[in-house]
Amino acid sequence: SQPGVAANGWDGIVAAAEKEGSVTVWSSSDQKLINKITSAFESKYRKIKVNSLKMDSTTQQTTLDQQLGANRPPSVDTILGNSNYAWLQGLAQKGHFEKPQGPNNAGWDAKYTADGMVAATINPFVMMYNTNKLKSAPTYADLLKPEFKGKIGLNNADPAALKAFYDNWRTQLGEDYVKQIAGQNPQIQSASAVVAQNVASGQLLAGPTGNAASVELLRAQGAPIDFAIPDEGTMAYVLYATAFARSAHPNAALVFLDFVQSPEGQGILNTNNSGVSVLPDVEGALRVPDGKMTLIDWDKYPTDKLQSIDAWWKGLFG
Amino acid sequence: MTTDAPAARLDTSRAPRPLWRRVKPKSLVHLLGIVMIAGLVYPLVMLLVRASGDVRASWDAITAIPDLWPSLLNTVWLALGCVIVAVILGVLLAMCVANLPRRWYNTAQLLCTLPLFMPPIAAVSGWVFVASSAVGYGNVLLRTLLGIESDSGPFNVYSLPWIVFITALYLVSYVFLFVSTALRESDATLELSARVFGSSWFMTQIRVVLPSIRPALYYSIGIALLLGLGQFTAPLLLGATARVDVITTEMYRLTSASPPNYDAATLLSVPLLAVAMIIVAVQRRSLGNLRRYTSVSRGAMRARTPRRWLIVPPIVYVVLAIVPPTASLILVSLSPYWTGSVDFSNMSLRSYQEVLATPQYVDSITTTLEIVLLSVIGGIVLSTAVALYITRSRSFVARLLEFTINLPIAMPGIVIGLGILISYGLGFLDLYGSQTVFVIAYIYLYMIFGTRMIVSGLTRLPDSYDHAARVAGAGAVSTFLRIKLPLLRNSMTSAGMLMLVLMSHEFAASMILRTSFLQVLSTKLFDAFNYGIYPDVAALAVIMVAISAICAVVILSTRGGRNLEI
Amino acid sequence: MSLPVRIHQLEVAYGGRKQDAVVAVNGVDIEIGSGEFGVLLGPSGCGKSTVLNTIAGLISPTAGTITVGDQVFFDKSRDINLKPEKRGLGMVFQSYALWPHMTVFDNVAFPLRRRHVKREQIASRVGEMLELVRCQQYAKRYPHELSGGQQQRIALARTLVGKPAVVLFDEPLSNLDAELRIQLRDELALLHSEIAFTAVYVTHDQAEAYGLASKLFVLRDGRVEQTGPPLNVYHAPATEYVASFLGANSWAGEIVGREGKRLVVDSEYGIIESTSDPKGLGVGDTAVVAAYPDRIGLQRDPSGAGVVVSKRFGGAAMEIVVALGPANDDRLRIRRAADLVDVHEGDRVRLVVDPADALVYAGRPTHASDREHRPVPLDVQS
Amino acid sequence: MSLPVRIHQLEVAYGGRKQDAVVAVNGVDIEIGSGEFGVLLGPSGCGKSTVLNTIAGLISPTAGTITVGDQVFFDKSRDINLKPEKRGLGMVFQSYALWPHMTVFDNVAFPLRRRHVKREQIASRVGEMLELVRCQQYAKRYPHELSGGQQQRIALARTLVGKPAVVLFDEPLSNLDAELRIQLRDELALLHSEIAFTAVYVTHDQAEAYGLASKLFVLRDGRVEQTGPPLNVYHAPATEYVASFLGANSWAGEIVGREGKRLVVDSEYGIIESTSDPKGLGVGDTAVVAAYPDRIGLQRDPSGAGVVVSKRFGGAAMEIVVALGPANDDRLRIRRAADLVDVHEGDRVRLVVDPADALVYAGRPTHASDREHRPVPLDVQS
Ligand SMILES: Nc1ncnc2c1ncn2[C@@H]1O[C@H](COP(=O)(O)OP(=O)(O)OP(=O)(O)O)[C@@H](O)[C@H]1O
Ligand SMILES: Nc1ncnc2c1ncn2[C@@H]1O[C@H](COP(=O)(O)OP(=O)(O)OP(=O)(O)O)[C@@H](O)[C@H]1O
Ligand SMILES: [Mg+2]
Ligand SMILES: [Mg+2]
Repeated sequence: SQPGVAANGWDGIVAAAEKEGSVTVWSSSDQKLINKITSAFESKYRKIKVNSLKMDSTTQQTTLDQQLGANRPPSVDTILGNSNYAWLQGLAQKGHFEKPQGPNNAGWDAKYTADGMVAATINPFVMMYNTNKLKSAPTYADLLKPEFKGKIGLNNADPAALKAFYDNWRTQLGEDYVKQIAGQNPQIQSASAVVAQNVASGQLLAGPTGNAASVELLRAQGAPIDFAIPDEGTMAYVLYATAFARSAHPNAALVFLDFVQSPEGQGILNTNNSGVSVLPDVEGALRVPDGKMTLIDWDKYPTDKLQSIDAWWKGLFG
Repeated sequence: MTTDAPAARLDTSRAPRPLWRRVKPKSLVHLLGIVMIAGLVYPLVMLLVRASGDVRASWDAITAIPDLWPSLLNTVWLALGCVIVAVILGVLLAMCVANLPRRWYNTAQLLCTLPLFMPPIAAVSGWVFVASSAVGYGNVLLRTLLGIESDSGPFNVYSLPWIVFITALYLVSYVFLFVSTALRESDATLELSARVFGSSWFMTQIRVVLPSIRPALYYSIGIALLLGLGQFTAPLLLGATARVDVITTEMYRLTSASPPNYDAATLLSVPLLAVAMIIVAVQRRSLGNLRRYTSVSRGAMRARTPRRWLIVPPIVYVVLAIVPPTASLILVSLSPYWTGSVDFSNMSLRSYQEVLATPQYVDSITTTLEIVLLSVIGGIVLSTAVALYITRSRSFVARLLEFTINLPIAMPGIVIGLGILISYGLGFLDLYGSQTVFVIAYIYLYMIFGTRMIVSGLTRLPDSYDHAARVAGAGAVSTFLRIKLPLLRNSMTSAGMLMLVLMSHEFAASMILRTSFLQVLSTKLFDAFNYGIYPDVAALAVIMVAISAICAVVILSTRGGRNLEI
Repeated sequence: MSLPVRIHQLEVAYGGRKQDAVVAVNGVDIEIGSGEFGVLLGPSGCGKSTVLNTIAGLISPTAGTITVGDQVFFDKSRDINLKPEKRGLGMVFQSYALWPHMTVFDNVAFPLRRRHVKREQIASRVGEMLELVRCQQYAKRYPHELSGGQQQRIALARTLVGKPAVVLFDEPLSNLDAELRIQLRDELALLHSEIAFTAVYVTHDQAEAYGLASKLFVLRDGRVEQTGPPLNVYHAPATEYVASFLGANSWAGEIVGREGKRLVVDSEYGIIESTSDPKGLGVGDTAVVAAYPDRIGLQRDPSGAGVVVSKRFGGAAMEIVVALGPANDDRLRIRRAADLVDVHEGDRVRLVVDPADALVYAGRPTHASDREHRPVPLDVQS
Repeated sequence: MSLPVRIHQLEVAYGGRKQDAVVAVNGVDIEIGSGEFGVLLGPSGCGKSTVLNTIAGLISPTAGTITVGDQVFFDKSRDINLKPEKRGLGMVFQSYALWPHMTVFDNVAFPLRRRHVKREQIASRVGEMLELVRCQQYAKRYPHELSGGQQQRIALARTLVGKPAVVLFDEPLSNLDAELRIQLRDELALLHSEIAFTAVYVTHDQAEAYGLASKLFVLRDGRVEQTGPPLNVYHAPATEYVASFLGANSWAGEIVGREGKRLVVDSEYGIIESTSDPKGLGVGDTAVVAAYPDRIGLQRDPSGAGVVVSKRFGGAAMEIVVALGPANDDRLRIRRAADLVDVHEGDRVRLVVDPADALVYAGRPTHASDREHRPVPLDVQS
């Protein structure tokens, strides 16, 4: 029979989900985090098995585009932690996402669940630094000092969020600043986790495009690394979670999405300073002083804008 | 050879034989040969078809690449750099080994081929841990030993010289193989007579020894150039930071973009294809007069005046190629996180447990083993069939097959990956995303190595073995099963193991063919290197090295380094 | 049991297409009686192995017939071509061709197994065979653990174990060193006298041919040049080619007359009389005189045409070279017991040849140096 | 110009470490006078090439001295070891060792170029040399475009072009076929008589040694077993080893008495008298009798100890094998002209050996079969 969302309310959805028996989740989060939320979900819904796959945002996009382009149903039920707003918007417009409708949706501000794109985590770009080599977090200005030459780690500008970050840098600190940063010969990596490890090892001193979760993970191992929100303030991007409407397990997808919205789910996703939660008072979640964090306004970044940023960035760093 | 025409009766005016009797088994074999050729040519044709499809759009996409011209230039410079370094070192090594005392010869020969068993992706990641400017183990060690006060250097792995160095380091083994085989087969008295006629040792090497193995030199220069042009792993892993892009990484980027632009990628591969063809053609020409260089006797090892100290360069080479990357991978894999300092108290096997508890990693290992095993089996069967065919038949089809089966060597893995993707992957068979397409690609890429080994095994078998069996009453099939197959067993085993090693290392084509769900060890290692935790990366790489090491032991112990002669 | 072998107008061309085909055998007729020991003798490349391989069925001739006993093995005109395994022959190869992956026992048992002989019978017959070639103790060894002579014997055992009526030999002794070659040649002759089989034996070595053959076939460029018992062939070579190949010197001359039954030839080295009387030769014709090295005597004679270029000790006999002038290519090689020679280097000499030993042929001599220009095959190819 | 070669107490061990070293040469003394043609003769592996290579300087001996003319090439005790390129010798290799990447001209010019001879002079001297070996027309060819004999001649030209005082030859003819071998051997002898050089020539072929040597050195296991002109060595082999190696039959006996100058031996094949008188042998001692195949006569005698096992036609002579019993391994090989033989297969015979031809040695005979057990190298390995 044609899969679809059960019509008879939340209990019906849960029952249908249990009948579906499993849910496929793609997540760009750290593997441990994925494992943690998987086991928490599975112990709550014992009849639903989670097939989780770690996959970075770009790959999620490539893979899905291929499948949908070939008119095949998506092989994923729930995306967890994709930051590419524009792309998700496109999918939402084509009706690929179900609206969240679980009991936990009640406490959520509608702007954080618009178009079925649930803000699972808010990630500010943080300044990572090596605590053995630096007494305190460097400011953006510090990065231009000679001792930072070759010792700065940056993410490449492939993800849209980073394009926005660099663009913001340009508007906030000036074109010249970014040029000087490029002149510092930074190490370019594809993932903050990798930059973080290079900072922890001492290969790099600092990374302004850091991600709190990666830092916390290394700290737990005893690595000499910490992070700070720069005084100049920082950009933040949202990692969205969605439930697919035309996948193999649409009901289970909704149940999983609801779990993401639950205080328990939010606790896991944002634990240990790894992200900012939409819900207030989530224990362990990162808290950013007021006014120091700006969510990226995706309306300011249409495709051609992103392309021009990309060309500009590659001219400097590529 | 016998015709298998049935013994006819006296009556020649009988009705014509039924059709199935008239189709001779021979023509069936030729037909299979043609099918095989078609299968080999199909991806290349598809590349050209696709490249010539929407040339305008592709051209625009290519010219839109910001650093295209620097990338092309880089490709040329890197290739030339690799060739120069690899050929000089390879030739020097081969000459050292040739002048060793006889009882050391085999060991030294084996030693110098060991770097071939180092998985490229693991090697490059290993070198990152060795030569990262601030906390690379090698840098830290050197700074401590030399008392350098700086907190970085002297090496910086993310640089053009290091990309050349790492790539060339493993090309040396190839050059060594060709040159040292040629030296061994050349007549030692050529050198000795030059000495007697008044030429010093050094001048003799220059004037007599090297020129007399000119074909092998040309051949290895050609191969090194091709491999250098197609280099992918080091530029991909180090290039972003070193700001060094090459044509293969640009191709990869085109195919991994969203949406992937296969047309542009294929168009970009055309120059590589063309250069490969030119090199092959030039090689064929310069090898034309091979007969001049065939020596009457192979006296080789016997009479050269041995010099023991010449064992030092081979040892230095092997130690350099294997120990630093492997050791640093092991150190990192045992540490909780990567630092330049070694703290034994913190070490544990945690990363290994982690890797083995992560389904995606375990999946990639089992997927690799599955794909590689299937490919090896397919590769051996096909290699044996092709080898038998091209050694037995002098037909045009056989010679054409012999030529086509050699083509994949000339082309970069990424080009072949792309060709396979658009032919078998996205073509009428629509195999993209299946293990089968990997199996096809791996067989396509590495069957030639198996075929060569089996051919050389076959040519070592005199016809008289077969003939004796036939005359003794064994039919053609029985002769094949009881005489030929058992005698080929060793060749087939080592062919299989060699293919196993090469396939399990395959990276470039796999990068093109992989999907999120179907990853092999090398591509998973690449992802881990880019997105993952270094100790886990290191543990995964160590596992990969260990698998290769096991294969190396099997190959090298079955029949010594001769198994590697290609 | 043994069977006669008859080959009629055999032709073999290598290389399928007509233009570049190498005609290796060109109309060969061979008849070897049941139990006879036929030897094909000829220089390298004359087609000996090719003939042998067609008998075995390993090569398909382009024309002719091959019959063994009553069975037609090959007949082009009737489209008959028996597969090798159906011919029931034995064959011994130059390289022995012992299968390296089988023990001596298994090697020898192979032909029996292929004929589905019973287990116990195989054991006993292989045992007997190994005893015959005095190699019982090596049954469990592998070929590479044996000396060349032993390998050769095993190859023989493997061939004879199936009691073939016809056994083919392709230069089976040429890989052995001189001493062993002679020893095994004798053993082979002995075996042939003990076990009945028809032998077709290929060699380029005269001594081997003489020692084994009951019927000799001298081959030249894919044809049979002369047939007969070795003694006859040696003493009456049919052509100058055969005489030269068997080691005779030959030099040019012109027939100047007849004395009774003797032909008188005015040769480069002086007047020679000969009892041989080749057809179609008359006074005034150019001719070749040939004589074996041990059949030429020398007499000092200041007016003699020859000069002793060198006289060297050669073991059992002296080796003397006589030429028309010191630097001339046209040389005679003479080999005589030391006590029969009283000439010295530089002496002018006259040849003394018994008319019965002087062979005369039509035409001009072929010199060794004419034959030398074929390039030597290289053993290494890359 | 030619110079004498003196080798004193030469010792060579292969393989540096003492335990597993192969002592290939073990105290060899060789003296070859200026302009002499010295030949080292011995079976494979006896160390011939090793000696030659030490003279050339390609191998370093472990002890001894090598002197050429007044110049000490090697002296272990004085730590002198001239490099090969400083010795100014010529050398011809078995494999010819022509450099495949150079034309014939360049090959021959190489030694001159290394000695910085002037351009014009090189051209003329190479031309002369090529003329001498009759290969002028091949100057521009590459070695692979020449036949084996031509290659050999070029190798000779290359060696002689530098006018070396001493020329070393390492089995230079063994790769050629029989006919060519004899021809080139003669040419070499001629060249040596025309150009003055001292030759040190290595071979395992007796005929070659006899034909070339003015002084023969028979080697055995790294030692010189006998030295002398070929004739002397042949007629008076110093030991049974030398006699056997030169082709003599040998069989066991016991000394039973003396008759005047003759020794009487009661041998396996009957009573033999001999004029040879080896030292230290007295009545009652076991001894070996040896005689060359052509020096043994046969007389039918029903009470004779020998049986004619086979009698076969062998070209110039009959080949007769005599044994103690039909199946016995202990065989004598006799080679006599057909007219001197009137025995038949199966006859009991008595040996007739001229006392001057009967050689007697202490000890027991070594049989060919004892020597056979060395494994031969296989060309195929699996
Ligand atoms: N497979 C082949 N293809 C083409 N020509 C061949 C082939 N085999 C042999 N020949 C040629 O046929 C001729 C006869 O060859 P064959 O092997 O019968 O000579 P042979 O008398 O046995 O010589 P040898 O004494 O060297 O073994 C030679 O000229 C040879 O070059
Ligand atoms: N490089 C080497 N290492 C070890 N042993 C060697 C070496 N070269 C020769 N020998 C051994 O030394 C001995 C003498 O060898 P050599 O080559 O001098 O013999 P030869 O008389 O020239 O034999 P042939 O007639 O086969 O050329 C042999 O036993 C040989 O095996
Ligand atoms: Mg042959
Ligand atoms: Mg030698």
